This record gives sequence, structure tokens and C-alpha cells, in this order.
Amino acid sequence: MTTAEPLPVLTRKDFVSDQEVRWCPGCGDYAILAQTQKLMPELNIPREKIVFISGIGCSSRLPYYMNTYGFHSIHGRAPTIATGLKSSRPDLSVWVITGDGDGLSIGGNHLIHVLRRNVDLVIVLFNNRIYGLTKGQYSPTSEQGKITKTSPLGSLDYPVNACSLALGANATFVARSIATDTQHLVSTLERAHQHKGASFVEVFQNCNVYNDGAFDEFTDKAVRPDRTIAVEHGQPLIFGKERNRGLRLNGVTPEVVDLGNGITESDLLVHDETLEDPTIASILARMEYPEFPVPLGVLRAFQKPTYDELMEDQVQEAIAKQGEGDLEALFAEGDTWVVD
Amino acid sequence: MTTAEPLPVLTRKDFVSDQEVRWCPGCGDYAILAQTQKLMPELNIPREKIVFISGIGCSSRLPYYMNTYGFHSIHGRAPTIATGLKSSRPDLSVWVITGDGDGLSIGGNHLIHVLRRNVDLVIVLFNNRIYGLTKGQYSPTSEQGKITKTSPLGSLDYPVNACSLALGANATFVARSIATDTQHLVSTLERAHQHKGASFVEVFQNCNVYNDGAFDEFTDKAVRPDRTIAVEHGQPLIFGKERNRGLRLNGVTPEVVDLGNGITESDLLVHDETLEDPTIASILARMEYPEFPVPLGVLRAFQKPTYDELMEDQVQEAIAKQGEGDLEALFAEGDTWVVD
Amino acid sequence: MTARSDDVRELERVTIRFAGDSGDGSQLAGQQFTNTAAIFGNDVSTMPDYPAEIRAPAGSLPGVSSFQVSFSSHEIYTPGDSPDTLVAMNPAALKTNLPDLPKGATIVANSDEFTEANLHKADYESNPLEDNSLAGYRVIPVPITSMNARALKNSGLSNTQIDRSKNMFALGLMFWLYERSLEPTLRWIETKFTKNPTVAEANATTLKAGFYFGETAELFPVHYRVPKANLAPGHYRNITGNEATALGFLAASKLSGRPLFYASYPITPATDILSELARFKRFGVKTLQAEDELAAIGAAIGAAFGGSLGLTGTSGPGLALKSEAIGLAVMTELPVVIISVQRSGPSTGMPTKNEQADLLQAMFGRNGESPVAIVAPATPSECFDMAIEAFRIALRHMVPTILLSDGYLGAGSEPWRIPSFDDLPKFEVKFATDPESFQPYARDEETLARPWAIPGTPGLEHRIGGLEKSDGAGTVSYTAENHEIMVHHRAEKVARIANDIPDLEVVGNPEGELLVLGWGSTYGAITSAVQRARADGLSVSAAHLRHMNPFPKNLGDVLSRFERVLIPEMNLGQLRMLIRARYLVDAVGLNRVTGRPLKIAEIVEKISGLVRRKVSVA
Amino acid sequence: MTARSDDVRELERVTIRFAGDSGDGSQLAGQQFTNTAAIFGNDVSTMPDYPAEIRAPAGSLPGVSSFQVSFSSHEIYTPGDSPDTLVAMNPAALKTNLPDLPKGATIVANSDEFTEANLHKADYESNPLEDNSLAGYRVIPVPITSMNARALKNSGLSNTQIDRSKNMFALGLMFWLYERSLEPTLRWIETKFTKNPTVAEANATTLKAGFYFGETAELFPVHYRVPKANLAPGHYRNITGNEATALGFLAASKLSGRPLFYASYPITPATDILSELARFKRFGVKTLQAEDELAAIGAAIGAAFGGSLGLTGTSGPGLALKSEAIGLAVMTELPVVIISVQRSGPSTGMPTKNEQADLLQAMFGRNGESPVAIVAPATPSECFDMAIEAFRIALRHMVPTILLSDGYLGAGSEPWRIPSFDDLPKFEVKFATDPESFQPYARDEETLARPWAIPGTPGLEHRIGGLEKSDGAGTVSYTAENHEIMVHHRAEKVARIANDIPDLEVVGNPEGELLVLGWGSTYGAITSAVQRARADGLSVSAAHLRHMNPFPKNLGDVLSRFERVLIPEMNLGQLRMLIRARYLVDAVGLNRVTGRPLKIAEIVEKISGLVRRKVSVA
Ligand SMILES: Cc1ncc(C[n+]2csc(CCOP(=O)(O)OP(=O)(O)O)c2C)c(N)n1
Ligand SMILES: Cc1ncc(C[n+]2csc(CCOP(=O)(O)OP(=O)(O)O)c2C)c(N)n1
Ligand code: SF4
Ligand code: SF4
Ligand SMILES: [Mg+2]
Ligand SMILES: [Mg+2]
Repeated sequence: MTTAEPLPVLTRKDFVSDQEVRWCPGCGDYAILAQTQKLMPELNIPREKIVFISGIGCSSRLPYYMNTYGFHSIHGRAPTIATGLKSSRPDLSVWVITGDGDGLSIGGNHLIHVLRRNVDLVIVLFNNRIYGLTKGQYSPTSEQGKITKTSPLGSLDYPVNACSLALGANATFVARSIATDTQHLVSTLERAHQHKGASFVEVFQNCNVYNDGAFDEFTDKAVRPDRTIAVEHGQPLIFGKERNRGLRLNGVTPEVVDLGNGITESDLLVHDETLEDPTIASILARMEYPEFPVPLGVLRAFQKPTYDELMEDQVQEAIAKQGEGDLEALFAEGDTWVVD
Repeated sequence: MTTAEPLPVLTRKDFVSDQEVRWCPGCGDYAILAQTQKLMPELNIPREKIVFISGIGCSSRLPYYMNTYGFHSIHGRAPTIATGLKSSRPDLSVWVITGDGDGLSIGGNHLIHVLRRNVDLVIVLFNNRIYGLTKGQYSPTSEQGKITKTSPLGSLDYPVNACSLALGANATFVARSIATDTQHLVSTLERAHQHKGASFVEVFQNCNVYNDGAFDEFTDKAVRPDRTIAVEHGQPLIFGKERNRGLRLNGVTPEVVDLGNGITESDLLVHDETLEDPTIASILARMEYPEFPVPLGVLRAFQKPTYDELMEDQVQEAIAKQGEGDLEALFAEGDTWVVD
Repeated sequence: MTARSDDVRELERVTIRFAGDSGDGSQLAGQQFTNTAAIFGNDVSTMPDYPAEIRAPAGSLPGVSSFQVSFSSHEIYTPGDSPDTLVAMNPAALKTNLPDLPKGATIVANSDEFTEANLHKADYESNPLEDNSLAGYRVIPVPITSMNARALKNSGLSNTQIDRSKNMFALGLMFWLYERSLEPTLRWIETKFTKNPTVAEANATTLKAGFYFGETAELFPVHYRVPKANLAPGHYRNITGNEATALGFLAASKLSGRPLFYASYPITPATDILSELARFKRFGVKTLQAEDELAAIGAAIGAAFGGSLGLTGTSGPGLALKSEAIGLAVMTELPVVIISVQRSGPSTGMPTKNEQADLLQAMFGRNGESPVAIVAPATPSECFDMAIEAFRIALRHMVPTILLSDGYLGAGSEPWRIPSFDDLPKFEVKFATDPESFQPYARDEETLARPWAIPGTPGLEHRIGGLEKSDGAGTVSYTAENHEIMVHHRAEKVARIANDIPDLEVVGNPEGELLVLGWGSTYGAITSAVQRARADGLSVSAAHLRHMNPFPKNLGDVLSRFERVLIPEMNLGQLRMLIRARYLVDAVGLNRVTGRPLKIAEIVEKISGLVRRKVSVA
Repeated sequence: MTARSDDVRELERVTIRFAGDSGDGSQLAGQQFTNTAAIFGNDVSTMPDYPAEIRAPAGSLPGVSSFQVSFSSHEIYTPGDSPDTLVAMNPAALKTNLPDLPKGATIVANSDEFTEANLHKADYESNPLEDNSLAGYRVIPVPITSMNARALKNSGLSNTQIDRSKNMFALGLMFWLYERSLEPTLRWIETKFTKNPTVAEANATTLKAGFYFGETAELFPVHYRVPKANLAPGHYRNITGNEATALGFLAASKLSGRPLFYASYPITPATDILSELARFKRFGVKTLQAEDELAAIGAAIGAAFGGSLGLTGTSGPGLALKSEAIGLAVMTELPVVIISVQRSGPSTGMPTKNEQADLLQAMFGRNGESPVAIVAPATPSECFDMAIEAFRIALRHMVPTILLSDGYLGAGSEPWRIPSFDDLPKFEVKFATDPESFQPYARDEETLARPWAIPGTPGLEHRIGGLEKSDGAGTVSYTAENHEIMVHHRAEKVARIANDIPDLEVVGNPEGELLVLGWGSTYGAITSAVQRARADGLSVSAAHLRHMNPFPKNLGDVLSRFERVLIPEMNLGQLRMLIRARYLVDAVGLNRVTGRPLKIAEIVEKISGLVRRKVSVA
């Protein structure tokens, strides 16, 4: 292109596909879809360079509704397809959409491997603590004792904490948001996109049909300020409707304190998302209601070379060092002879 | 049995099977096998109650050499077979033998799920940081940049820290040992056996053919005391040939200090393996040479109900509450009618 | 309470389809109707249809759910090719179901819902109830929504709750139309809503309101009666295939005296089996919801190694994931049972639609020569027998066995004659116990089965695994001779199961012009079609395989007695390929891959095209 | 340096097997001999044999490794049924290899190693070199260990290092015996040990010492010469099947102008392909060592979606794990290529032994009707052509394609006429680019292929996936009609590949009494056997399939021209089943599942048993 024609300005509508959205009325997935569609035009990426890849589950239907390239694959394997796509096409912006079943149950292995490899993807895990699509069985994030059709006397499994697991796999970007806080959600997704590397975002999402109110205890608007805590880089960890409570570390143990009475902001833990050591991020990730406010926001954003760029570099280096491959020379490698 | 005949006293030899051991001469697997065989008679379990289950790999050959029940299964799936066996037969002592490829690559998902479920198993992962059986490709624990046949220009993957991952999955028992320290190894395995729940033991094991000396830097006898640190419950973390160095925590950051000059044992971190919070265990797990001494021993041993016992309890409770099942009554559940 | 007896016409068989939005309760209405007809003494057969895995917007075409029930005064084998009466709770339900209706069928339409908005959602340009496009059908518009609301206006329920009961109004109306008692449903309502008497009351009220509306209104000039069928005497209940499967496995556990261990990962349409078995804890059943299908079969293998009935279940894509581990079960010769409730493929395909396309996967979907036994029930209630049969074979022959059910069997229902436990085939399980000359790969002379020697047995410590094992001793062996022997042992072991299963039965003359050979859920359609063709005097017989591998011993003989063989299947010819390869018979196929059951009519048509001669009444 | 020319006997063909402990360097010696013979102008064919996946104790039976090379003055197709000469570096090597030797064969035994201890490790009760048990063989004991040690005593190497060179002594001896030049090996030593001249020097010294020992000692009354073969003119190199496969894929990348992306999880005997391709970074090849096989094929599918040549490779158990994802590739109609280097199964089986038992898995190992294209090379060098062919088919027809190689092809080697790039078939790749009326599931009229529309193309944004898609538009569809259409499209798309592949060629008369039909690595044995039988005057022809799905169009016609069909396979009759089912031909099998290649002699014997008539020379 010669003249610098400005890119066409896209709007949210440009990212709405012509497919009828087929989630249950009231499902938390709608909000995530809406925020995702809203974010897209702001990324300043041509629409055709964006790809959404998902597994199977209600959540995994999202790609159908995005007017971008999309791949609704098979259960649990989205990270592998995304790895192949991004490694072979580093020019694309590749998003993985998964659920607590898709990503943590059948797809758990791929998830930890894509995270440790640090492939430059955004991975959004819709956590509704249930298998929605298959009509309500307990999932790896369901609380122990959960009664579902497949656990009529209560499930026995201890739940997985998705962010802890991601940090255990040494994920470079780990964040958490909730579907009902659209502002928080969209900015968290934007941060995930900006991060170069595997960005893992857990989104608490309500399945109003099979697990209604799973997060209400702490996400309900009335109690949210008191029962969640927004972690922001460089900021002391304060929460509460009155912003009068804070979090400090006692050794390695997080402690909720009331500000005042000699306790000031300077006693609080100041969030540093950039630490190479994931210890504090892990401590935060493990905080659960009612013992603690549930942390929301970017727990970790540590930069290191991505898998896809290392792979591309290796190819370029090989070419630089060894010269571009000569196929016929390669054919004739080693001992050869001529028959006339 | 009426008369209390004493159990026959078994010896190491009773646990040696008639199969010729087929590892390369010098392989670290021999030592692990020997210690395992040595430990068995001390467990006071009838031989027929012990089962070794493995996947595929050099390490996974171990069951053939144990004169117990054994199952050399398929690549990565040993934890699943062990889960099925232990859940249906809680009376057995079930051991899983796996490798860094078998357990962390193809079997990664099963490993994290068996750990989070806390199935009462001993899981021994032979970490030689290489795929031995398939002749030397890099593994998930190989260092980045590793040159192997499948990575002639150096591998790109960031390595997995097995103990960190296990702790990320909230494993209740996590320990580490080395094949060359037979005393440490046998006692670690014994501890793992004693723990009720999923016990994960990583053993550094030298593959002298494809990755010789992988751990020499810190396990070599000459330097071991200075470059590793034995963690023992209730003890301050001291190391060094002269036992003159120690580990303390500065906030959440581990620090190596020299004892003396005002620094005494009481400044050091005292190891508590029983903590429910895995933070300190994780901090320790992440310590790597040369920055830190490499921790060996039991990092975590936290007790909670096991999956197999919860499952058995649920059955017993159901029987207690609902009465033992009556098949014919069940057949005739709901609306029925008679045709004469 | 019964209907007035005047203006009653007697029919042999009626097929009704309840259709509406997913939230409209068509499944429930259909099930209640089924129960009631069954209890009355009809033979019944049902087919639910869920359109997609996930819920669609209310009123939309993909949101339609339906339930078809056929009830009859003689034995029936299918839920009917096409409904005589369609209850359409909204325009979308009408639109999606109309193609299945024969001309002349009755359409009871909930006229309240044929609003501008709903018509639009269903892609109707004009109101079909008014634009004459339904000429040729008997259309009965009934304002169900508003009549239900009126009936319940004093019920104390919220409007939403009231609206949810409208299926009961429709059901009441159908009960009147087909002269069926309200009692069973009233009983059901009472039990179901014990904790919520207001709701119970409301449901009963509107059910009756619907019934009385039928009686009072002049909409239906006549109503119908389908007399009792002449079923075999016995104690009956209605049962779906998945329920029957679960009960069969439980029975196998009791019959063999071994605990049942079921490991599964949820997948449509197999999940019900997990839900059912999870209810049976008090029978000592253990169920494990695994992290994936690989883990589920692993756990089942582990349980089988330990002496339990190791069982895993899934549908097509999950069966693919279990492939490698099934190979391990073949190699270790453990009696694992794998059930696949088949669905439309390939890949994720159409999860709620039906197909019989896992047969070749079950036969060949593994590396190496890796034979397994395969059985396939023909009807929902036969799922019970085949679940038992699968374990009988697995245990007796020490061979992994695959049970191929399908979504149509699994969700479909029919009356089941409740067996008494004593009538069921007991099968002994013999564990090896004698250390003297014990060999883990010794062979039973008759079956070639190896001994089942479970951990905990003193002196039998041994090691098994996926590497080739030496004949007898069971140590790892790489020798050419041993491998050849073992490959043949494994094949022969499966082949010998044929000594142990019943001959294939031919319905109709034992020889003739055409044999219609089938397997699985096409049984009903095939049997009905062949009956009809024979009634028309055609020389055709039917036979239905339940044992897919090995085949019954007389199959070759049966095939050879017919000039031609027709194999109808809901795939592109999977059984047909096996039959052609094995018997070199030029079998022709009738192959439909529409996601829907085969129709009797299309089979009859195919038969007519193939047969010239009249049947000789033997 | 050449051998003395007196006492030379000329032979047409010789087969040598080097055998010893895994550490004894038999593979290397064999490879050097092969190269030398090839460079001289013989036709050569090789077969390495590693006994097990893991290393066994030195001197033990399971620790034996061997390398067989056959070289000839005429074209040969196999490494020979049985060796003329065995070099046995220790008692275990003798014991394991003796069963393969015909009476009269020569055994060169390293007598130094026949010690009490080693004999014991090999389960010998007495020394076979002395107890007359080898009567009937020509046994030549040579103290190789000590002579090598003596030759190198001043080399400056440690004793261990010296001992490691003894294979060179043995190789030198064989060079003398078969009158071959040392030059190529001396050249190789120089390049290999550039950085270590002491070792280079030592290897050269002992190589020569072996050669001179042959010349000087009176052990061999004669030595042998195998004249040049009459090979087609050209530039040659020796190549293994796995190397050829890798080069073929790379060539496909250059021919299509699309980058190659290979994702794989290591598994014997397929790992070499990953190692080879990993060397080709400078060609823009990207390789990914995945966490497992599920991930590997997922990544290949992702790469194919993005417009690269998406490739994954494995062996049998890994192919089983890829089943579900292959179904996804079928549904999304992406041009992924999957290679399986087959090995002995079922389950883990015998990983280093050979079998052709993934054919039915490749055909049917997925849920639903899920057709893929399948090709299979017949020789190591043909792996190159078939790798290209796999991508040609995949790209032109937008269909996943499976390449079935096997361990015998993969590790075996033969001379390869190095092609010039211009001679290779170019194939254009057309991406969709025009948003005007773009439909992701539109169909090419000729092939039924859908367009390849890759991310990054403006205006073509669309969604694909594993749910059934509507014809044309590619949106999710659950309708009966559409599913039926799509199932048939997918089947027909694969069927139409037949329009695009060469007819099956018959070697020998185009009709007659017996056709021997084969596929894959049995080519050499079958071709040789048929040649031999024809030379004996039998009416037999051969044909070898490279396209397994679909079959070449003329296959039915070819089969119909013969009275009988024999299908030799290293399985229990997998191709045979397909042929019988499709063509209703009563094909008989010659089925061996020993983990070893078929022997020419056993095929000849089978042919003789089936054929009565003499061939009519056409
Ligand atoms: C191989 C395979 N196994 C099982 C299934 C059935 N299945 C589809 S989605 C799903 C779970 C979905 O749960 P989650 O990822 O939490 O998504 P949600 O529906 O809750 O958004 C399951 C078990 C499948 N489609 N494929
Ligand atoms: C499904 C499958 N994929 C791949 C393989 C090949 N394979 C066998 S063992 C192994 C890796 C073993 O590595 P590790 O677990 O570290 O064991 P080690 O040999 O190092 O003890 C691989 C890739 C296999 N046997 N099965
Ligand atoms: S089932 Fe739950 S998660 Fe799925 S669409 Fe409905 S509300 Fe949403
Ligand atoms: S390859 Fe390595 S790990 Fe395997 S037996 Fe040999 S030394 Fe041990
Ligand atoms: Mg979910
Ligand atoms: Mg390893």
C-alpha cells in the first residue's frame, strides 16, 4: 500500500456475527461476549487478523458469535490448535475461549503446557463451576459436596483453583474478573491482550440454569466491595465499600485489617504484578471467600520471550547462520554416487 | 484365622522378581529399584497387597522387577489405573511409578487430577530431565536451550518444576529426593507411604546415556552438602558441609545466610511440613541451583480425607441411610402395572 | 374420572407428538402420556427429540423440543413413522415438526402463541393458522396459554409459574381425546410436589381443566380409544434404554457377585447412565466422574485388575479417545466393559441426533490386531439384557467387550417386563487362587481365557502390561513365534465366544427371496416393515443381530438361504461391509444418515423394490 | 586399496548380517558396508533390528542388535530372506541370529567373547564354537577383540575406547571378504572425527588391520565379488524411509509454496522424522515437540487452518490417540497430513518390531462416517514420493490424509536416485480471497473440495468447527437433509480422489491364474517372490497398492482378470477384508504377525500351492 489510507474505523457491531446467540436467557456468557465484542475495535487490529478458538461447552460457543475467524474445536483441545496456529502465524491475534470443564478437566494438560511454553495467546476461561452444556454435572471448580445428577450424594472431588494452577504452571499473565462487572472485565481482557505471552483470564460467570448464584455470595453488587478486592499494580490492597479495609502480609499469611487505629495504607501490601517470583500472586490467588475478599484483577504480568517468537527467531537465526536451505543440496547430503 | 500365627518375615529378596533388569549399566533407576525393594519388607504389608502401576518409559519398567502385583500400562495413564484400583480396592497399597515424560508431559492432566482428588497412592516420579526410553529427546523438565536430536538448535520450552506444579494442584504430600542418596531416598519413600493421601515424590535420577550428569552440579557428593538443603519437619533450615549456612525468609523471598555474625539458628526458617497453606512449600520448591541450595525432603505433608475413603464412606452411608439396595424393588421403581 | 363414552372411535394404534419450546414441558407431557397408556395396558414406544445441545432463545426454531409416543392395542416396535396428532405449543414447534406429518393428521395448536413476534422468530411470513397453508390437515386451534392462565388465576402462583403449567392443560386435553385416565398423572403430581402443595394443586387443576375442555368444547367431534394390547403376562414398568442399561449393569454385579465400578466423563447421550448408576451407592456401586475419557477407561481397567466389574461409558468422540486404552485391555485380557451410546458424527457432529456409526470404530479403532467382543441391544428394554450379556462375555472370556447402544435406544422408552432376579442368568466368577503352577497367561481349554488373578491373592503376584507377553508365563516377549501365537490366541479367544451365544433367529420363513438383516435400534422399524411386507404377501424374512463380534455361528448359513440380503442401517453400510467381507454375499444397503430413525415406510418401499415373489406360507 | 584378485568367486547377490551387543557398533558397521557397496554400484537393501526399546545388560540376549545388508548385481527389493554371512560379535548375537541362518551359511564369530561368563549370559551350556553344535555351518572363529586391541595398543586410546573400535576390525575383514574398497569408510572416519584425530587414526588403523587380516590369514579360502548392478543412470545416495519421508514433506512445502509445520510427540519408530525435520529450520520448517499426541495433531490442525502444511506423525498407539482430532479435521475439511510409522501391536506391543496393522484403524478409527485419504509407500525411497503425494491429495481435495509407513521402511535403506527439483510435481495452492459470495463450505465442482480461506484474508471471516455444518454457508446445522448431504459429500470427496491417481499396474501378465496383491513394505518380498515364481513358469502376476483409500479406479477390473487373488500382509488380513467387502472377491491371505518382514520363500511357497498353470509368455 502506498498512500497511508487510514484503517477503516470498526465498531462493536462489526464484530457481531450473523449467528443467532443460543445461550439460555440470563446466562453470564452474554456479558462476556458483549465485552469481548466491545473491546475488539479498540485493539486496532484488522478484523481478519483476529481468531477465536474454543473447545466444547456453552462458553465454547462464543467464536460463532464473533465476526472474526473462528474455530469451535473439540473438547479440551483449543490450546493445542491455538498453539499450532500462533506458532505458524505469529502475525495473528489468537484468543482461546474455554470453560472450567473444557480447560481444567479434559483440557488440563494442554492448558498447563501452553502456559509454561508462554505461547502468545489470550486464554479466557469461563468459570461457572459446572458443566453447562451437558446439563449440569459438577466440574473441577465445583465445591466439594456439590449435589448434581452425577453426584446425588455430593461430589467427592476437592476443587481446583484455576489461578493457582495456572501460577503453578508458571503462567506469565494471570488475571481474574467477573462477567457482571463489565468495566472490570473489558479492561482485564484488554490487559490480557496487551501482554505478550500466554495470558490466562479466569472469568466468574453465572450459569443461571444449572448453578445459579454460584458467585453471588461475593459478587452480588451489594456485597461486592466488601467481599472482593481489586488488585492493581502499584496500589496498596484496599477494599470495602468505604475503602476502609486492607490486606497485609504477616509473613506469608495474608491478613485482612481495618484501616485506622494506627494501621495505615503504608502497612498494606502494595501489589506488584511484574514480579518474577509468583509467590505473592499465588497467595492472592488462593484467597477465598468468606475467609478473605476474593481478589479480582491482574495477579501477575511478568514478561519473558514467547514461544512463538522464539520459534520464529530460531528459524531466522538458522537461515542467517546456515544460509537459506538449498533443497537439492540437502537431497544430495552425505555419500552419493553416479550411475551412468 | 484363629491362632495368631506371626506374619512371615519378608526380606528385600522376597521383593525381587525373576525378571532380568534391563536398564543401561550405570542408570540411576537401579538405585531407586533397590531402595524400593529394601523398603517393602519394612512396611509390614503382605506382599500380595502391594501393587506397582506404571506408564511407559525406562522408569516405568520398574514394576516388572518387583515381586508384587504390577501393571506396566500405557504412556501417561498410570494415575488413572491406580485411581480405579485404589478406589475399588482401598485395602491395597498402590504405588505409581512414572517419569518426567510419562508423568508431566503426556500424563500431566491425570497427575494434577489424582493429586487434587487426594487418592491414597504413592506416586514416584523419576526425573532424569530427558525421555530415556525413546533415546534422548528433551522433556518438560529439560532446561531451555537443551540440544537433543529433536532440538538440534536448542529447545524452546520453559521447563516445568514438578514439585511446584504438584503444589499448584494442591497435592497434600510433596517430597523430593535423589537416587544417589540411598538413605534419604528410602526414608522419603517410607514417609510417602505413611502419608494417607496422594503422595508425590520427585526423585532426581541420572540417565547416564542420554543426559549424563544432569544433577551433578548439586548432587555430586563433594558439593551436595553445600548445594542442597535437607528440609526436615520442625527443624531450622541449615545446610553446608560445616552446617554453617541457613535459609531465612525475607518477606516471601528466601535468603541464604551464613550463621554467625549475629545470625543464629533462631533467625532461620523452621520447616513445617504440615501447613495447610502451601505457600512456604512452594517457595522452597521453586528454589533452584545456583541461586539457592536445592531442597530435598518432605516439602508438604498435610492431612485431609482421601478420595478412596470418601468414596467408600459414601457407599457405607448410603447403605446406612437408605438400607442395602434391593434389586427387585429397584427394578419395580416408579409406576408399574400388571398384565395377566 | 373417565371420558364420556359416546362418540368414541376405536383405533389400533395412535401416535402423538408433543412439541414446544424447550421450556414448554413437552418431554414431561409426553412421558406422562406414555406412562398412562402403558399402565392402561397399551404397548407403547417413545422417542424424545432434543434439537441441540444448548438452549436457544425462547420461541426460536432451534429451541424446539419434542416427544413422540405411540401406543397400540397390538405389539409395536417403533414410536411410529409419523404422528397422527401434533400438539404444537408455538409457531416454531409447528414449523419444525410439520414436515413429519402425513396429510390428514391432526394439529392441536396453542393459538395464543401465534403472535406476530413468535411468528417472526419462527420465520413465518403469515400466520399458518389463518393463511390456509395447512389445508389438508385437521387444525384445531386452542388458546392453551390463556385457558391455563384462567384456570389458575386464583392458584396463588406467579404468572411465570402459571405459564409453566400449560403443558398440563395440553396433556389433559390429550387424555380426553384419547380417553385415558388422569389418575396416574395426578398421582405423579402429588409425589413430585409433596413439598409444594400449591404447585401440586395448580398442576392438578389445569390438567383437569384441559380434560374438561375437551369434553365440553365442540372442537373434537369424536374421541378415540385404543384398546389394551395383548402383552405377555407379567409385571411391567416403562423404561428408557439408558435406565435399562444401568439396571442391567447393576444386575450383572449382583449376578456375578462382584462390585460394579463405573468411571465416565459426561457426554450426551450417555450421561444418563452415569446419573443412574450414581444413585445406586446403596448397592455398593462406585461411580467416578473422571477428568476425561482417557482417565475414565483407565480407572475402569484398574478396577477390573482389582476384581471389580470395571465399566466405562461414553459416546462416539469419547470412544475415539478410549481407543488406545481399549488396546491395553485387549493386551492385558481384562474383562472391561465399554458402552458407547452412539450419536451422529463425525467429530462432534450432531450430539442429540442418532446414528449407528461406531460399529467399525468399535471393531477396528485401535492399533494392531486388537479384537474385542461387541454386543448391541435392539430395543430400550433389551439394553438390560445386553448389559448383562456384555459382562457375561467379558468375565467368561476375559475379553474387553463393547456394548453399542444409541441415543434413540437410550432416551426412547417402552414397557419392560420386570424380571425376577432368579430368572436372570447367573454367572460364576472364578478367581485364580492356587499358587501351584500358576501362570498369568495360562489358557482355559475351552475359551482360551486367561485366569483372573487379583491383587490380594497370596502367591499369585505377577505383572501385566501393554508389551507383548509370552504365552503362559506372561513375561515380556519379543520373539516372533510367541507374538504370532498370541495374536492368534487373542483372535481365537474372541472367535470362540460364538460357541457360547444363541443362533441368529429368522423371523418369517427360514429361506426365501429376501432377508432383511439389521442390528441395534433399527429393530423396530425393520420388524414392522417386514411384518407389513409379509402381510402384503412378499417373500421376505427378518433377522436381527445382537452379537456383532463374533457373529452367531449360523449367520453364514442363514444368509445362504436367501437370494438377496438387505441391510438397513443408520450409517453408510458398516455392518454391510463386515457381512460382505466375511460371507462374500452381495448384500445391499438401505442407508440413512439423517440423524433420525429409519422409517418403516422407507424400508417397506425398499423391500418392495427388491422382492418379486409372494411368500409361501410355511 | 583393493583385495588380491586371485581366488575370487563372483556372486550375484550376498546378504551379510552384523550382530552384536548394542554397544558393539553393528549398526555402524552395517551402514558403512551398505554405503560402500552402493557407491561401488551394487543395488543394496538393508534392515536394522533393535531388539527392544531399552538397553539390556551387556552380553545378554535381549541386548543384541543387528544390521542386515543385501547387495547385488541386479535389482533387489528386500534385504534378503536370510544372511549368507553372519558376523557374531558375542555368544548372545550368535544365539539370537542363528535361527535365521540357512545351513551352509558362514559365521564369523568373535571367539574372544565366547568366555564362560558370556556363554552363561547367552544361556549356552557349552561353547557352540567347540561343541560341534554348529556342524552344517561354515564357522570362522576370529579373535576380533584381541586383534583389535593389539592393532591399537599404541594408539593412545583408553582400553574402553579401543574396545569400541572392534566393529571397524570386523568391517575391514568383511570388506576384504567381499572385495570392497576401504575408501568410503576412511573418508567417513575422517569427517566424523575431525575434532578427534587420535580416534580417527585408530579407527582407520583397525579397519585396515581387519582387511589385511583377511588377506593374510588362511581362514577364507576364497573371497567374493558381487559385480555392479545395472541401475538406472542417475545421481544416487543411500536413504532410509524416515529420511525420505522427511525430505518428501520438505519438498511438498517447496512445491506448494507453503511453510511446513510439524508437530509430534516422540514414539518409536516415528521419532526420526521429527529429528530430521528439526534439522530443516533453515528451510523455514517449524517443528513442535508436543506434550502428547492429542496436542500434536491439534497443533497441526491449527497450522493447517492458518495456511501452513499442517503435519503430524506418530506410530500406532499415537494414531489411536489422534482419532478424535482426525475426525475434527474430517469435519472441518482441513488438509492435515498424518503419518503413522506402523509397529507391532496391539497396545504397546513390540515397539521395535514391524507390522502393517494400522490400516483398518486409519480407515475406521473414528466415530461417525469419517473418511480420510490413505496412501502407503512400498519402499524406503518411495516414502519420499508418497510424502509429496499425501500433501498433493490433502491440498487439492481439502481432506485429511494418512500416510502409512512402517518401521521396516522407516529404518530400512536403499539407493535413492536423487531427483532434481524440477522433475517433481508442482501443485498450486489456491487460497480463497474474494469476499464476493464467499462460502466456507462451497464446493469445487470437480473435487468437491471446499475453499481454503485462511485467517488474515479480509472479508472472509468465518467460523468452522466439529458440529455439522450447513452445505455452502457452513453455519451449524442439525437438519436431517443437510446432514445426509454432508455425509455424502465427505464420502464422495474422498471417492473422487480416484479420478486423480494412477491406475494400478500389474507386473506380469495382465490376466492369469493368480494375482498377488500387496501394499506397503511387503513390496520387496512380494515382487521377488512373484519374479521367482514366474521364472519357475507359474501363471502369477503382482500388483502393489500405494493408494489405500480410495483405491485406484481399475482395481476391480484388475482383480476380475485373475482366477484367484492372494494378499500377503503382516497382519491378519486387513487389506483383504477391504477387498473382499468391496469387490466380493474370495481373496486368500498369507498373513504373518511375527514382527519380522515376510520372507520371499514363504510367499513363493504359498504361490506354488495356489497355482497350477504355467505362465503364457505374453
Ligand atoms: C470428548 C468429549 N467428551 C465429552 C463431551 C461432552 N461435553 C461437552 S461440553 C462438556 C463440559 C462443558 O463444561 P464447561 O467447559 O465448564 O463449559 P460450560 O458449558 O459450563 O460453559 C462436556 C462434558 C464432548 N463434547 N466431547
Ligand atoms: C502413546 C505413546 N506415545 C509415545 C510413546 C513413546 N514413549 C515411550 S516412553 C516415552 C518418554 C519417556 O520419558 P520419561 O517418562 O521421562 O521416562 P524415562 O524413559 O526417561 O525414564 C515416550 C515418548 C508411547 N509409548 N506411547
Ligand atoms: S446452561 Fe448455563 S452456562 Fe449454558 S447457556 Fe445455559 S445458563 Fe449459560
Ligand atoms: S536410557 Fe537413561 S534412563 Fe533409560 S535405562 Fe538407560 S540410562 Fe537409564
Ligand atoms: Mg462450566
Ligand atoms: Mg525421563
